[in-house]
Amino acid sequence: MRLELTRDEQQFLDDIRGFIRVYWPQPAGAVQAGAQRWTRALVARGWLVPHWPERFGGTGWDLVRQYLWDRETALAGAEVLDPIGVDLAGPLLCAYGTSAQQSDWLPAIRAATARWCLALGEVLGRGPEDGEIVARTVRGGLRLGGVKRLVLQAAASDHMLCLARDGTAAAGSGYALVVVNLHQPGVTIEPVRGLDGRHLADRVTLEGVVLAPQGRIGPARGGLALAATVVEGGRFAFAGAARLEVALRGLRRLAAQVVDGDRALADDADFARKLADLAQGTAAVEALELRVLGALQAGQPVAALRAALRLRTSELGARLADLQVEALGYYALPGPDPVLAHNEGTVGPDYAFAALQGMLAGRFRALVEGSGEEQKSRIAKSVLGF
Amino acid sequence: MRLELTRDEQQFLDDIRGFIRVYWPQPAGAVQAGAQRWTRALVARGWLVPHWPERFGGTGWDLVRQYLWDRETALAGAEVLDPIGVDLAGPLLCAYGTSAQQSDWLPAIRAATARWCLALGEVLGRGPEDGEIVARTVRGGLRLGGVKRLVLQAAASDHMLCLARDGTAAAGSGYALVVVNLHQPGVTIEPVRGLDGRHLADRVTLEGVVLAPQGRIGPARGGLALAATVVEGGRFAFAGAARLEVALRGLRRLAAQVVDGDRALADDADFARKLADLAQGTAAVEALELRVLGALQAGQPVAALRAALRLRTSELGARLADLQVEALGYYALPGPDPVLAHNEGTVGPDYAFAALQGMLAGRFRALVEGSGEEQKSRIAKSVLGF
Amino acid sequence: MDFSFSEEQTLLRDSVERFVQNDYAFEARQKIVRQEQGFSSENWKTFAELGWLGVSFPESDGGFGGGAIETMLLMEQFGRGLVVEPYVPTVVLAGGALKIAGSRAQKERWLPGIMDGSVQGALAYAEPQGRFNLADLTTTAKRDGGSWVLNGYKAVVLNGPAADLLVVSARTGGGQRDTGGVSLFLVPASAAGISRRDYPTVDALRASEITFDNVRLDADALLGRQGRGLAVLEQVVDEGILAIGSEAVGCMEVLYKATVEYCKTREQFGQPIGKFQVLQHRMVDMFMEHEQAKSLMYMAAMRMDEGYGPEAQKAVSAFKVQVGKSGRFVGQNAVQLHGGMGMTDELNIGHYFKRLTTVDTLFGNVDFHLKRFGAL
Amino acid sequence: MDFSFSEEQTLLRDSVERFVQNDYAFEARQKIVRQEQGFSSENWKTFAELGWLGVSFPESDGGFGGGAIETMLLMEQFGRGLVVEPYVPTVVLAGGALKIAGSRAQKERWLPGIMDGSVQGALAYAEPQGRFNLADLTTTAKRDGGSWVLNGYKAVVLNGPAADLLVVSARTGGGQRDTGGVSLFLVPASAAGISRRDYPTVDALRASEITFDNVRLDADALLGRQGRGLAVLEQVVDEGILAIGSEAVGCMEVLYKATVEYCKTREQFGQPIGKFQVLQHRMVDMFMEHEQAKSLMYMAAMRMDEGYGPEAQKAVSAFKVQVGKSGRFVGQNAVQLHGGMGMTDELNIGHYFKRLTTVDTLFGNVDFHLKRFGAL
Repeated sequence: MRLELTRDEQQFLDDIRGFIRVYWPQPAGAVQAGAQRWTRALVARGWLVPHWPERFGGTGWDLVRQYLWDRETALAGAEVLDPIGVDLAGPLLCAYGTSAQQSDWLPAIRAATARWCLALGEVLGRGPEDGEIVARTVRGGLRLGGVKRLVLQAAASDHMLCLARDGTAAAGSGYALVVVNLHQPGVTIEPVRGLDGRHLADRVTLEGVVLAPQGRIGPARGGLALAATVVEGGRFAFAGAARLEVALRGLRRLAAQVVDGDRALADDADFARKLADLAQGTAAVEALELRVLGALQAGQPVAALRAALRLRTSELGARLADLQVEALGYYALPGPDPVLAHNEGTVGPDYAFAALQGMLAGRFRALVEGSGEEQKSRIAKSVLGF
Repeated sequence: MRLELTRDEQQFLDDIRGFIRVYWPQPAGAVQAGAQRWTRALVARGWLVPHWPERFGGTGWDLVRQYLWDRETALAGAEVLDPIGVDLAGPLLCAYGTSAQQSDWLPAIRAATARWCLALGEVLGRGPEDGEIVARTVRGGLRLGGVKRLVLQAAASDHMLCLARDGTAAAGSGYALVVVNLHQPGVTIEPVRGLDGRHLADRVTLEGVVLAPQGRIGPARGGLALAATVVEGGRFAFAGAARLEVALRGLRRLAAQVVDGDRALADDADFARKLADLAQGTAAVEALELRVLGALQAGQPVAALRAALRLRTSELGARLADLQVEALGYYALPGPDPVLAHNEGTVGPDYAFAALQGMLAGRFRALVEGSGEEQKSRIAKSVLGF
Repeated sequence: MDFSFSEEQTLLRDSVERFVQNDYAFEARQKIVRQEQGFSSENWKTFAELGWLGVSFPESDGGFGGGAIETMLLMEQFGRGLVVEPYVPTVVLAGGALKIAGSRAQKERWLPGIMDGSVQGALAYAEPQGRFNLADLTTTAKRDGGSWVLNGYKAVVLNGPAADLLVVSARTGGGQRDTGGVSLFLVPASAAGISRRDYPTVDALRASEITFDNVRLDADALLGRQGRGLAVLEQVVDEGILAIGSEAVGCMEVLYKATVEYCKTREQFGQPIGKFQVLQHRMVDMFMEHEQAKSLMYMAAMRMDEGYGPEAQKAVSAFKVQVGKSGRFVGQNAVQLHGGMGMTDELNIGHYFKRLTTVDTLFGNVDFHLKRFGAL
Repeated sequence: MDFSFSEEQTLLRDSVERFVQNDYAFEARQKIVRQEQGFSSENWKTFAELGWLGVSFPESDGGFGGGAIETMLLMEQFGRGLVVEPYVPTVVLAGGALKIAGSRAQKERWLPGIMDGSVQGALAYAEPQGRFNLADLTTTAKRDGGSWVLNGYKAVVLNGPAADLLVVSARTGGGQRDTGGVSLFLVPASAAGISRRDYPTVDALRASEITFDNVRLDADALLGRQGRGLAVLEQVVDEGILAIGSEAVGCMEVLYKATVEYCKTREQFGQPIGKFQVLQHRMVDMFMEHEQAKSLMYMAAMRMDEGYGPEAQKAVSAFKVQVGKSGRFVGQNAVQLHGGMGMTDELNIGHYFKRLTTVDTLFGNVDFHLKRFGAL
């Protein structure tokens, strides 16, 4: 048992740090612009899909290198344009797609020329407000209808991976995992505004949409299990601790800037304790991630550890975001301004409004990733044997 | 809406305070000795069972006076010898007993010449480790057999109020509420030691015990509901907030005594926050008690408020006890000494060992009073309508 | 000891409840907040006509002689409807300051307008460097002959855009955080030297950043005694806490009940999601949080009506701590149990959640009031 | 980076696990703790024979060259069995101090005895006024010609009754809480002027209050450099934390698994109590707490083996915070889910709970280590 890197691992780390420094410079501008440049650089270097099987374009890195890559890119805050395609749809197609599906879709993901979105609320314990797509056989082909009320990034995507329920099956059964081309007739995409008044996600409505012959992945009624595999058993990204560390660094900076009488908020005993508590929690997440790495190295099962990690990470993320808002005091109040026409920008220190947005975005992400209850029920079953 | 007392209420308060000062002097000695003196004084004054119907010996005090009485006696830490008889068995017999049962048992409770214990774990969501009494019809009479593993004060009691399940009924049904004379053949009472190594409760074993003809209260198979009434719907004692206040005062004293470097532990920011947090919680409990009082005055239902109160009170009590232990630091470690023959007394400051005992006793009481889960399930059903 | 409401109190509560139910549907409210002004002048007229704007002023000042309990009852109902009309800034804060410390002349000048709905008010007390400390002031007022000259900056002044009257805290002496040397001033919003930056808040109210640049005031602008303004300010703020805390209690009631309703009716895989025991218990926790906050609300209101002092302050801080904790718990769980839709602009749930978040901050958050409670 | 155990490490863990399973049933353990001595000399001999007493000492000192990972593996298994034999005081603390700071002569005098089981040790470091601050000392050692004279009082010295060798912290200079001026001494328990008050602890170990009254020591009793003892003491205590923390991780594993087993088998009103979803989720929480503590245990052990410094200290404090929190959660819930019987002396559950409670206190509780973690 040792944490030290071998000389080769250290060399690899130096290499990727150099690469990141060049293509995702620290004081990056708008994330979206940065993501484009970054994604192009990854495509050019052949590093967009390092974790895919080598025959589909993966790099063949071992687990330690994948860990280092995930962690360093997360620490830098680097984001690819299409994480769904790269991390979820791609590996799914590699594993379960037909060779026709693989050659149809994988090259475009690898080249970053097509983007994917996801609507698998059914496996995440999301409420019925999520909506449902129903499939009916019409003149020999499948027609899809229904609505998905909250799909992240749908407006920017070309394909949507979702579950379609066989209209003749009982409620809660008969799901197929399908890929819907979002550019075809019958697809309507409307923006949904979030609590901060800004674009949160999209409502995707399908009316009589034709499912392409190779549009289904896996067996006709095995969609739910397969989708669960995507969500639960997909590649593990060692990014949770790094993201928390980045957020914590931001919170520390904020608390050092906020004046509280004759000192900074960071020096208030209560606030300092909360910061230390979050830092300790983040250390636990990092330690759990290394356990996962160790288990993967040893070929041991990781489902339970992953579930624990996910729960803790989203819990801590939510608390971190809440603390950002708390730190702001009165300057958490100024909101976005779609109303007062004569105003420009937001009010208060420039870090202020971003905090509430971050808090809301964090909560939403946690909701989209599935409820803690659902995950606990799953652990109770799979790990504790209830 | 007003908190101020009327002149009459103020006069009453002065009277009972005077009475308490005389018969439960503040620097009381051993509680057991104090309880005897106190109980005798109450019998003499006619105040042992103030909340009973007047025809059975109650005082006829209105709700405000009952509130003041409960609160003041709890603040003084005054304890009667037989709280089960006075607060649970007595009111139960007044309401549901036959006149034979009433004249058999009530006078002795009122005169403090007989004592009662209770084993109604079945209605409290207690685990199966609690044991069960089963009734069988033998030669026309009922014979009781079985064990109750944890009965508080059984060894000091004359009667035990418990549920007996009809041996021919299905598991979990057919319960009768019965009174068992503990001085008859077939009753075995053995002490159970607690985690602190001291007497915690008793194991009561019944073998072929004859149930007296008037030993059953209420209908033959209605025991479970009736027992639930005793536990849930019995008289509400306005003592929770006062008890927490007393414990909090003790904790504050302790924290002021414990040295932590160049100051008292009470001045440590973390500990001060915990103290303030508990005090705030105690204020909420007091406020809830006044809501109950108000609802009773107005003849409104109080079950939900009572359940909320009970949950909060036992939660806070447990945290208070934990903090006592935490405050002690290393002096939480010295234990009771049944082993080292040459020792006398316990080690460390005299407040030390009492704290761990208090912590354990508090947790045990909370367990005996029923799990939080059970109570929440009950609120979900009765209040939220699930 | 008596915990029943008087007949007048019950009538007041019922009339506000009716208004909220009949005239303040969520859609109507959303239409109001999307207008530039951010509240409905028509509703404000209704409030005046129904006597609500005068309910907490003594009869000697032309009011109805109510107190903290009346404010509490009214605000709790306002909370259920997420009412955005600026009752707290105008009546509770600006009006409250006048009620407590105003001279006869000052009251006669301003209170009738507040009560008939023609005057809007605001309390300008917070400064960026002060966090929640009411005494931490860099705004100054200096005597210059027969008048006062005001200089400084006030942050997040609620109802700043609409206010005709600003009640402003400023230093007339002492160091930046001294308890002495604080004075209050009645400042007409139209005075020369005032500049405002207006904006909506996250919970759809309106607020302003206000700069005072050599604002010249008459001698009678001083409210209460010179240098003794902090005590008045504290009392006004405690009345404000009772008001917004009661509003939060109303919000929590709506949220926990709506969540219960939602979980009973919505199905997932063929069974109502409320069948799950963990969710039921979570809702029991929400119910209990609401009950605790409500109980401490009654306590605080009764203590405030008994007379302002340490007991009342302590009760108010205990209440504010509970509102912060319970509000966060109830709000977060309501949103969570409603799934992703709870985070959208379309559903009312998220809007209650946002209001509970800002109420936690206003006038000092949980940490601040827990410390104050512990020190009292 | 590599997270696999070596073959030797796996063998060590397996042999301790076998011992605990085969020779350390709860009843056997309870018999041991009811004896005056409070641990089994026979078991201790077994530990020596199996090499466990020497596992963490360098080969140059006659040990097996193991480190923090070996101690961790061994203690985790000891925790599963609630082993009471004084491994931590003798090997980890007294032995550890010698290993870190002992001269060749000092090591030669004491280590062989510790490793062959003939010498018992204890670390006398805590004082009543110091709470968890290792530097807060009123015990003094003064030079007197060629010897040292020790005066003072040490609280709750674990294994005090059996110890042959006491490692004692004392001031040789500086003020009561200065970081400089602390020295460590090797004190034979038989030295004149030592008086002990022995007692059992709540978790059935043995401890002593020890008074040093003009205890005269040879010059070579000084362990390490004069006035620089605090750094050694900190390191020894951090090794102690890793040891008792690992023990706690073992305790938690037993508790969460026993609770799951109990809830699966025991029925209430005809169905296993484990059917209730809230209880299942509670047990998932227990499982997660155990996993977090275990993960931080590995981190701390690896950091300690990398070399002692701020990184290791930080990892140890993060681990201790987790052990405190997780231990409390797992212990309390195990007791609660076992019903009243969890609170009796008869069932093993409550004894694990008590041990977790004392582990939280030993060497500094959650608050203490959270502050240390935040400051590092």
